[in-house]
Amino acid sequence: MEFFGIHSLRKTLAHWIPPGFRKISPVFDPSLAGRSGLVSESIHRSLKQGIHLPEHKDETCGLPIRQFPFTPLIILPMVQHAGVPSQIVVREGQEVERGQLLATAGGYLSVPQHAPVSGIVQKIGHVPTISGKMVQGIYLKTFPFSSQEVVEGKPIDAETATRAEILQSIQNAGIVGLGGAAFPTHAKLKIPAGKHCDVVILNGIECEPYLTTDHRVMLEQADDIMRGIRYLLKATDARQVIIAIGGNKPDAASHLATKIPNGEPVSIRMIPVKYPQGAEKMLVTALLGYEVPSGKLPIEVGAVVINVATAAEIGRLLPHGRGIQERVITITGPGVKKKGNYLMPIGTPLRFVLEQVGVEDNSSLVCMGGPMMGVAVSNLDISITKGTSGILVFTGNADNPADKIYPCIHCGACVAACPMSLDPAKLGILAKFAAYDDMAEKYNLMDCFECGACAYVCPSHIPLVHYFKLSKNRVKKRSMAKTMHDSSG
Amino acid sequence: MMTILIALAALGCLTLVLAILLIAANKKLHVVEDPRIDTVEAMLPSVNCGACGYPGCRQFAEALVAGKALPGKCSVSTDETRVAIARFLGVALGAEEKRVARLACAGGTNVARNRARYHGVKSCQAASLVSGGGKACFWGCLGYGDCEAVCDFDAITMNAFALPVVDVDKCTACGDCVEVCPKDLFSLHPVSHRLWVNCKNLGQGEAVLEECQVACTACGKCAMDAADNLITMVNNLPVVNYSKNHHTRIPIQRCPTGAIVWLDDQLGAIKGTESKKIVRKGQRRAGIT
Amino acid sequence: MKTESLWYIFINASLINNFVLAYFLGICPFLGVSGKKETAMKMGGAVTFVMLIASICAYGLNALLIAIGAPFLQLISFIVVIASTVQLVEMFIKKMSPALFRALGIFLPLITTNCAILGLALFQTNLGYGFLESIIYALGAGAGFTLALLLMAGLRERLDFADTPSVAKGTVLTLFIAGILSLSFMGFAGLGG
Amino acid sequence: MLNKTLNIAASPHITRGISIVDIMRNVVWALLPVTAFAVYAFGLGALMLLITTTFSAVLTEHVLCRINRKESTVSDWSAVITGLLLGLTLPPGLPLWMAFVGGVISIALGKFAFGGLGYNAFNPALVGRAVLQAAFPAAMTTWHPAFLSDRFSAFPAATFTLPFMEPATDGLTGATPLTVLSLATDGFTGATPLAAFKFERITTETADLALGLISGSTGETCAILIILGGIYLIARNMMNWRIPVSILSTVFVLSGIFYLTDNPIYPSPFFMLFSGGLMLGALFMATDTVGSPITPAGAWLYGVIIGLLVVVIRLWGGLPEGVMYAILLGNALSPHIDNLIRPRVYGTTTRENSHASKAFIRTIRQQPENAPGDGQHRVDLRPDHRTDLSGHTVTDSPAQGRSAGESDFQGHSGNDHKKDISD
Amino acid sequence: MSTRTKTTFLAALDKSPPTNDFIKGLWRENPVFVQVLGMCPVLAVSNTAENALVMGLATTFVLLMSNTLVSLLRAFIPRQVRIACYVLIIATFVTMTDYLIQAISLELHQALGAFISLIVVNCLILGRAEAFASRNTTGRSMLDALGMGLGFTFGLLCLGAVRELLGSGSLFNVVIFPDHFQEWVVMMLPAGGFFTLAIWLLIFNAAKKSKD
Repeated sequence: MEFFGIHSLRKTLAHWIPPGFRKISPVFDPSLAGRSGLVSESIHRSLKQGIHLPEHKDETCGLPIRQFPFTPLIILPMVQHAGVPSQIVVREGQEVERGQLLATAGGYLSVPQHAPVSGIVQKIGHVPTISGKMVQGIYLKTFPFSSQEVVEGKPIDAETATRAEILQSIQNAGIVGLGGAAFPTHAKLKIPAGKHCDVVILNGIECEPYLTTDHRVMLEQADDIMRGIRYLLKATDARQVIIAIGGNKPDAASHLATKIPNGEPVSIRMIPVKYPQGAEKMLVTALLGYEVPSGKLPIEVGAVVINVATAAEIGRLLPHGRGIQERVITITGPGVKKKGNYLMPIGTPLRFVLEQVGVEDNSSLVCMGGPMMGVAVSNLDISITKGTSGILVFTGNADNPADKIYPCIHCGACVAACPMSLDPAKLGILAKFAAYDDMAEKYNLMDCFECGACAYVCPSHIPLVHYFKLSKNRVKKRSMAKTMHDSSG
Repeated sequence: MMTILIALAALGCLTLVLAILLIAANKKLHVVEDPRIDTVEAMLPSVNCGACGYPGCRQFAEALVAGKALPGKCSVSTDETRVAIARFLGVALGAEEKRVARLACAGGTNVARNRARYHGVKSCQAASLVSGGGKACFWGCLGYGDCEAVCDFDAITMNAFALPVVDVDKCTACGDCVEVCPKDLFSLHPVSHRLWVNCKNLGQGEAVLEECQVACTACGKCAMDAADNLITMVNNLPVVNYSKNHHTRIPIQRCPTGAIVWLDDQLGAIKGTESKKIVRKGQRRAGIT
Repeated sequence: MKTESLWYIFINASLINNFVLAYFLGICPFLGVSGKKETAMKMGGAVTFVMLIASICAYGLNALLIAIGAPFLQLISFIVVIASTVQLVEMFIKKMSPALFRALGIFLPLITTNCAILGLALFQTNLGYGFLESIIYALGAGAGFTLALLLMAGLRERLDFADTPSVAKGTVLTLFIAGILSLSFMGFAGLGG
Repeated sequence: MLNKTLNIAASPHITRGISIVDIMRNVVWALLPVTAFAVYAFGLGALMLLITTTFSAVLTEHVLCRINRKESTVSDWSAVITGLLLGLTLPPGLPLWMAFVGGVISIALGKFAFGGLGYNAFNPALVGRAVLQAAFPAAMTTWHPAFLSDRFSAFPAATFTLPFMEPATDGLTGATPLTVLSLATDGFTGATPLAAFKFERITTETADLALGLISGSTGETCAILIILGGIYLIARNMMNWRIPVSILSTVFVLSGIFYLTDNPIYPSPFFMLFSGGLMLGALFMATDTVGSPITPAGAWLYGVIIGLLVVVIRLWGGLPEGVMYAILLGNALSPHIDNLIRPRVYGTTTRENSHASKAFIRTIRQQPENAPGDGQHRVDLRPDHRTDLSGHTVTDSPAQGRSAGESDFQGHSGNDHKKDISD
Repeated sequence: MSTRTKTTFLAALDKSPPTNDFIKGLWRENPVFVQVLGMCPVLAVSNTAENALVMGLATTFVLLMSNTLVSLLRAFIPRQVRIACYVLIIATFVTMTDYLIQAISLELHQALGAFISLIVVNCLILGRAEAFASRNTTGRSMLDALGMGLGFTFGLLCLGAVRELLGSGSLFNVVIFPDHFQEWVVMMLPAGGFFTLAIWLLIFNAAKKSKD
């Protein structure tokens, strides 16, 4: 509820504010487009809320990407992406070559999977995943002395291929968002009817502490990114590309700027460091000045946001018609001995990874992804998937890592931190009393994207994000049950 | 004398005017509602559990009066109440066989291993969102007692090994525990279903026992022993076809782990003669990850 | 009777001598319907409305009773008139807004027996207010009642989710809050005087 | 390590590392200079008073926790703050038994009855003081003078009054029954300068007020030290600066306006600012996070309301001082302020926002044709027309576009992209 | 008599309807502490024990008379206008009581102020008329009225005694505490009424809880 229409007042006032200070300012400056070497600070206000985090990136950001050893046993779950599971097309005992198709897409919102190594299908059965579910999967035994050459496929040329062909080949390559959500990229690039994509945003913010995957990719795979941009422009019919880079990575920005070919509508924007600036919606607002409507995608305001690593992968795989078999992963944290960025075959089990890099004895928590949104793993037999951007190992008192929880003192730190302008304090209290319907209807629970800023700042150590995950889960379950009930009678 | 007359007259006039006004208003503004709804609602247990398929007792009462539902649907009321409502409304009872919630897990802390130490909100729902909870068996009961908390009838209590125990007499089959369990371990069954598969582990072979000593290893002996395809193995678990004659204890006898049991009112779950007897009273050691 | 400005009458009835917090009038609805803001708002509106009607009725009746020389009928006639008026309002609400009727529940008939309404009628007669003053007095009293109810409702809504000790839950806590509110309303003493 | 049982917990796996205990402890630090000055100015009486209130608050908290079979919450320092603040708002010569009663009431009624820390809708210290004020109006408006020569060797006469007995007047205050009556329900402090102004129109020098060379409640006299404590907390980000700033500026501006009317009944804004308990109240009482609104805009409104009430009660009320009442009323209003003022949730489409996004689509399409270069074009907010690439004007109903978008993206809403954050 | 026989005796007594009608108002369904009914006079005139007693007795009288009359007339009162009729009956007796108290002591009448008149709208009286007297025989209704009335008086006295004792150091105008007793002025104020009632309710709740 607005009080006295504060927001409309702000809009009215906007006309009196000197142009340079206006919130609504231009999105893209065509007169500058196409000039390579352009790096500009974002002219829009960066995230108003949000928090500053200790970055811990220095430990790995200077280390080049290294090839990780091949594991003797690959564990490949068929659910590595958001959507329908892949359909296995190999049988137990079959020998496969690296890059060979193992499973086809299970539907539109699904991607195929390719063999990360040359080896033999040892078993098809249940494999554990990070969510705790057991899903259908493949155990692949690596040939120890194979040269691990990748199978070539049918190349796709960005200039001659049609839009549909490019989208199809992106799906065929098994590419999903490498940032974490692992949403199939072809589905993201498919512009819905009635919408138009004006700008493709390459997300190189990487605001999570510890992670330097995207940073290294931008430094080392700039050519792949530029090649990927050409495919992206073709696939979306967009007029321009903005590469958004976090303010703590000026080297990546200047390196990329030198790589922009003449005449390409690509510009680079540096955005001040703040968490969670890298979230899709926050990024769109910072670059374009507009908010993505609640429950909608950025395409609603004419933008598509793609992770830089995903773009690099497109640029690397499509010219060869290959499928994705490996990705860059940052392995770091206080408990890791050999920190670094590694190019790692997908499906490498966590236990093998940690054995290779070595961990401290007092390590207590292993987390996949960043420390703010990553998932703690209960089981070292799960494997690296396409969505894994980092592996963090934390040390600490194993018996009682949780701080004492105090009652909420209404200090408002969470309200100031929430990038979505929710009221986490109220939501937390409601969640404690299981008032899930109130949370969803009156307090916009479903807009929470679990960035963790509220729980990070809470001086009472209330597990807000955990409460919200639980509440969202309950609300979704209930609404699903309700639709089923309604449709049945 | 005069005062009394004045008082009488004044009060009389006043009363008359007001009475006329009220009568007129009563006629004009009257709202009709079937009084039987109130009566029926008063007879219902007013726990608003929703087992009848209506959001609350009031709505159920409305449906009853409107003839859209039968009193037997209310599994919470006693038999007398249901009969009384049926008699009051002059409808059939519409009785159904008593159903109860059954738990398909026997992996208490004494037999099932924890894989990781869970820290956070003490609720199964919450724990299941963090890598599925700390339990080694991905399908097993997490033991934080969401079902105990959600049960309005005190029919569920957590035992010493953090497993819920359903009190068959108190259970009204309202389905709240079915809905709340993140591992979908509860289901509603007629009390006559006594042959029961007490496990949901989809794993196979001895490896399963590493996770839980009473898990089903998918050996298939029960399916072999049962006559007439009463039990089939689906996804490494035996499935009892209750439309066939299931009043037999033969299938449980050779089960090596006691994952398929016979539910007895007095004795609880009875295991077969060949199943391992586990007498550990303490916690099973949390093993390596 | 000293003449008071209308402004003072309003401030006096709503803040300084708040009907609920200083005169203890209308405690039953104050304790009963102050759980939710929306209900409190509706109740406050209903009471203010009835107060207005009661005030007008009482003014007319009082003049009439003095004219016919039967002031001892004051109480009886007041209560009868107010009771009938409230019943009319009740019927009206039941017809027009069943949701509102359900929300106010049992308290609508209780407005009849709400001390605040009869108290208002008696006080304004005792104070010898004229017609306009009576109306302002009624509006002030209604506003004060609504304010007290709303403040209480806001606090109680927040405290619904509190670790209140079980013995202090419900009426006890409401009375404690009422006491503290009553103390804080003492700050208005002497205002406008 | 690979053979150990891992811990699992929900994200985030790192925290800021500040707990409410740290905040509370820092509030106590911030209060220490004021406390020290109070002891310096009023001597042993003030010292005993502060010790008594703090002790009784802490003791009550501990005993009530034990009775309720809960873990004692004394260690979170909040009871110490309550006791200390209560002591600082009481007159220095108050009988100790009354101070003790005040401490008990503060914690039992003001905090524990509501459910303890985090639920105390009213500032507990002020609740205690309000009850004391109403219970013992005479003792609460008997002001012991500051900087007496024997203040470190002798106690005020009233300090050691037997429990439940009337304090003896030591003749220093001249509290005649008449003034007692007129001050019977005094405000937060009724500190002498304010009372003197209210009843005798005597103003006090601002410098004296700021430096605390006056009599008044134990801890409210030295405005400078209070401000210093406040600045410390604000600098450490442990206090909502908006609340004191809005209260003080409201009082200053409002009283300034009235002062300019040149009416002798209106004191100068500086006098208003530095006299009485305003400074202590604005910085340490109104900022109690539990009883104040949670949003920045709400905090502003809350401050303005309190400032307004202070001015109204001081200038037109029957009492010389009203900070306590103003803050208590502000506390009572804060749930409503929280409900009224909620920041607009990101992406919830107010009308302007939906227009804006369409306007954006239009502008970006127009750009190749009429590139403005300097990037300052007026955004046309008309929703009904927009130009497509070929220059035709198309009319587009928002519903069509939306439904088409949804059908293509079944089962994946914007929320499914949540993990993109680590991009 | 052993405690056991005593309790069984009390239990038997409790079960017999007439005694139950009387007893329940005193304790189990006490209008002040359990039902929290008729709070306006409870809070307003309980500042001294004397006021409380008079108010309680006046209310008991009105309650008794109205209950009697209502139960006598219950067959004749039409359902639609029953509330109005009850109010009329109650108002008559209240007016009588008002004049009665005025006749006894003008001072007392002034102390109680409008609250005697406001007995009319005491939820307790109307509530008993509606909930009990309109459904039960005259005898039982009278017993009920007596029980409830005395229970109400007891509650009022509990409050009045505490407030007078602390507020002015006396009880029924008899000075209890020695000279120089510090009076708690707050007890005479409205807030004191709220607090005292809250604390009594708290004690009752705690007693009930410890009994469970």
